[in-house]
Amino acid sequence: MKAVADSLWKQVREDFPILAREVHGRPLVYLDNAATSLTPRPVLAAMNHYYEHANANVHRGLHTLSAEASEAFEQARDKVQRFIGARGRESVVFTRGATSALNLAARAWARPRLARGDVILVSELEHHANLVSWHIITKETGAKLRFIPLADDGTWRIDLLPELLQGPVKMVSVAHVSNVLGGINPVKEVIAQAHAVGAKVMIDAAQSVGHMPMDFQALDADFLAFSGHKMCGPTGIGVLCGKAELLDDMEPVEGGGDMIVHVGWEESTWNLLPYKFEAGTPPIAEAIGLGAACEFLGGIGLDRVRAHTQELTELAARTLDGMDGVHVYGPLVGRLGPVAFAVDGVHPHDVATLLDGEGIAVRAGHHCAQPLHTKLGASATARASFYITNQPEDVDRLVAGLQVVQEVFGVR
Amino acid sequence: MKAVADSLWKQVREDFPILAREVHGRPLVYLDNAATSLTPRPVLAAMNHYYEHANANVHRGLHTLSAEASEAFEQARDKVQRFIGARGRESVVFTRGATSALNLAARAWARPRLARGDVILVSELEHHANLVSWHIITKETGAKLRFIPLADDGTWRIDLLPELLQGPVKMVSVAHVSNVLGGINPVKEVIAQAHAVGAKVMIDAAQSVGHMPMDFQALDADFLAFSGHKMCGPTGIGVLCGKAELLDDMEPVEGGGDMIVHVGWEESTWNLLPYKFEAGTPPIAEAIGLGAACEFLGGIGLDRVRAHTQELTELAARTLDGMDGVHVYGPLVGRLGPVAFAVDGVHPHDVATLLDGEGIAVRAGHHCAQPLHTKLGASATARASFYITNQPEDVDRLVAGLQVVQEVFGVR
Amino acid sequence: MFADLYQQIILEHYRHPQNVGVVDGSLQVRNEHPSCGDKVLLSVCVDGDTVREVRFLGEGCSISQASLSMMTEAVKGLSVDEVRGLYEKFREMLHGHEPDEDALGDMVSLQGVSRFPARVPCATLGWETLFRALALESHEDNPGQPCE
Amino acid sequence: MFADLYQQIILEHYRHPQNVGVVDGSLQVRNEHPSCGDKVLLSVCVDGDTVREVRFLGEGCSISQASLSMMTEAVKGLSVDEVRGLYEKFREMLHGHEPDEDALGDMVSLQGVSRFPARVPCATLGWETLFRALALESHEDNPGQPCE
Ligand SMILES: Cc1ncc(COP(=O)(O)O)c(C=O)c1O
Ligand SMILES: Cc1ncc(COP(=O)(O)O)c(C=O)c1O
Repeated sequence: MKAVADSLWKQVREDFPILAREVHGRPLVYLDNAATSLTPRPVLAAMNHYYEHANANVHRGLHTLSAEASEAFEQARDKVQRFIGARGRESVVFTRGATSALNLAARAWARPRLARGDVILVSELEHHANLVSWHIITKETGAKLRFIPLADDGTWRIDLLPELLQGPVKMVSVAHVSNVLGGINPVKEVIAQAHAVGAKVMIDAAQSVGHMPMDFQALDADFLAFSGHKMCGPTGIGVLCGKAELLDDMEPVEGGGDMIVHVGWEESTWNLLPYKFEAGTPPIAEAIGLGAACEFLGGIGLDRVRAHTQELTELAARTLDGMDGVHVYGPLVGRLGPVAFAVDGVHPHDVATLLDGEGIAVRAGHHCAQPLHTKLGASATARASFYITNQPEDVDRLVAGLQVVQEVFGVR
Repeated sequence: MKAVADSLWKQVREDFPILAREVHGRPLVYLDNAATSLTPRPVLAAMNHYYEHANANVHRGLHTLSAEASEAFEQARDKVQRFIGARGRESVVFTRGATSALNLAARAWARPRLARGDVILVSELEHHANLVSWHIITKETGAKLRFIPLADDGTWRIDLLPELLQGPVKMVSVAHVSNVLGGINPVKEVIAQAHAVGAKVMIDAAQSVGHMPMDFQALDADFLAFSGHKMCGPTGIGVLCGKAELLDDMEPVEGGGDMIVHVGWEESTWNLLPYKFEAGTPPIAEAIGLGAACEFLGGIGLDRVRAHTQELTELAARTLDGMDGVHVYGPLVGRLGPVAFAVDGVHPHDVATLLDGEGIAVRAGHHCAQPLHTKLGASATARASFYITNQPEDVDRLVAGLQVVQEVFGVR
Repeated sequence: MFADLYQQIILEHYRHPQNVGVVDGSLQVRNEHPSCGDKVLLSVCVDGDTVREVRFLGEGCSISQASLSMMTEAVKGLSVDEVRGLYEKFREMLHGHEPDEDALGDMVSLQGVSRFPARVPCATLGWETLFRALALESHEDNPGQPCE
Repeated sequence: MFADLYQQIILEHYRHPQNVGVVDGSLQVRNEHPSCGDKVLLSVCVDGDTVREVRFLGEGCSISQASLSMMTEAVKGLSVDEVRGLYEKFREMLHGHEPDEDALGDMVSLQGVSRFPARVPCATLGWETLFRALALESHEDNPGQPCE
């Protein structure tokens, strides 16, 4: 097993010069991938190439630089479309990130279609992006949130779904992979059952796109949201992918250049998809960078990315949970990326700071999932999260680091 | 005069490697700065440094990379704050761009405060970003747009302002510098008069910030919107600057991580300014790049940037308007950046394509200002726009290029 | 310099466009390219399967207007299928293929457009509009009228 | 390794915090650092200008809890101005200045925090909360009660 994970890491490490960095005199072990992934050279090169050779605005220009920029920008959309298996390029709307994408669908699809008493079904493990966006909408409409509860092992009580879907459920919006518990949630089943009762389904794929193969059409979700910066792409960009007939039916949230056909003094008419939702100068370099990230990951193969990441994640979960005085939250198998854990007698912040002293970057806090932490009975957890830039040795370093933590706090 | 403009160009040209590019075998003359400016090395270096050395998410991390990223990100906010003379850093909200910033203020400040019959005053020369954003809001609220008309020379009929401000005018939202006519509009006077009748004022500063000194406090505007990519910064970022007491009073438009204090199952409470309006992972590299752009321009000196740009713009306007069969739209003096013009007998698209053949990048179309073009009686214009990356020779190249255009079309 | 794009024959059509006007009682379709402002009002008479008459009122660049002018000349008297075949050849040329000079006639002068992707929509505006008209024409509740 | 951050004296305060609890009838203020989840309920009795009693219920990392524990010990019996002066010294230390060892006592053990900007808020949570309480106390319509 280690050999497999090793080989991918060896293949890509040269693409991530930051991996050569030292932190507090120790070689960096970056275990904060769920917050943001590291960015490989080809992605930076694609963005720098735009700025250094074709630095122009898109769509509206007849000159060479603008034509080149427009082509690179639209090719990036095509790359994203193929990467996630969307039916057409008109389904791929560039946003500022996953949060913006979730909010866009909540505001433009759900808000005008919700009435007092209607239900939006989410789960107990959602990221704030998929909760607070709804809090805003429920406050405005009088609709209500309902929650898919978690079983003790941190997986969904999918058995309760038929019951949860009763009544005026208009929208189901759930995370594909939890950014804390790491479990790969059974979204296909949710989609099938939700559609059977006429609800639409949005998948928060911030932790899954770029981490495992994604086929939007086969999945049959109505909306899919994700960020560039969690999948080797740049900050400042994300995607709302939607079924074209739904997007077509939605009013834009922002108005400006590029999203119109005709602007009169008093009113305007909207452009075709996806431009209707992309008011103003888009994140051009960022889209090009995201396209390059799709190519980079596609070149590795998403099956391999997933196998590598899942192996390391499960190895880490198993190993940590086996340590005296360490407990892992969530499932030990079927886990992709994040491993949240507790060290008895040591607050997660102290864990993170002491690990940083060992050159190991983990995160501590509620990871933008306060309600989940309420459920877990912990106001904060420590989280190590894995991706293609990790190797099995990183798990050893983490274990050794945790031993130091336990020593300093005298809890061993 | 030429000497002044020459010296700045000589000073900065090495920072813009793209200026060494050839287009159709001719050295590039980039005259599309109003669409997007070129990006200097220090800005790219700042972003690359983030990705290569401190590639982490901000705010939520205790580890070294995250602390470095957070510091760079928040320092960027401070740089922007100083650059535009905002009172405090809480006034500086990062957005996706000027369009997003204008829409944010329209939706979060104006929408809940507008009733049927209320008036939003704009001018006849606005960019679509400052029109369509309002069309969406007026449709939802029943409020109305009213227009500051243009005089024949393309300047505002400021004499009509007292009359225009009568009645329930709640908001005045106007461009500081027109992206077509290039005139520097008397916004200070508008602000004073609008405040006297109790209206709030938003300045669309997409064409002025980074082109001339800006002092938000002295200006006394309520909101200011601009984009990074028009002032030597990256794509994917802009700013809404607002008076803190107004921002404080506004509800957020998007919900997610970082913008909350506490998230419960059913509702959430909002974070302090400016974070309340920055849901999710912000455009980190882009903010850092924008901060670097502020430093870059600040290093040159905004007075010099303005003098250089205005000299070239007015030289071009005067020279083109003096050519047989060429007409410049808008004022010939008090002009900063854009020079829109017509060549008799040649459609603007053909002008742009033929100039491209000469290595000269200009734009043709309505420049996201269809209503203005209706007013000008032209469905499209050609536009050359100047900035610090231009030199007086570029005006000569443009004139020679236009002579070629006239020859090809036999209109000389 | 792009002399090969702006061939004399294009400029002639631009300055003296053919078939300008509106045919009374014909099927009329408006079209516009919002990003550049090129506009056209096309009036079309179809008799059975044959395009009898096409006229246009247009506003726009030399490429769009010349292409409209050439198109109206070329399609008159053709069957709908022949129109389709001709457009296929025209499009192939615009996408860089060697033109079928016999079939395309004057339109070969637009070959240079293929090197300017941003201008291809100018050259096809008229054709797009024509096919919208023909689609309406063949539609059940055809809003057009037989030509006088 | 950050042995110098986690000095024994910090860990002792963390394991055995001083002045834990709520003073009946005192002024009580809640505070929380949302990004990390550190929480405190501080109860404060002020008598004239003197801080008579401070207790806390807290939840959080060793730095925040130890700092709270040390603060409650240090401020008891001080005047409001003295509390301000002490905090000034504490803050200076956290921002990298040489500590005033005599004035700060146990709190000197938190000097290492100055090298961890992300942890400075942990060390100041208690103090922030205390000043909120004192501001309320001095407010006209003071919602607190005199201590029993
Ligand atoms: C005057 C003006 N306002 C607003 C904008 C919109 O800026 P952006 O497209 O960067 O959002 C522009 C630029 O296109 C502009 O020139
Ligand atoms: C599951 C999940 N959803 C949504 C988000 C929000 O992504 P972003 O902050 O990039 O908008 C994240 C990441 O923080 C996440 O992990």
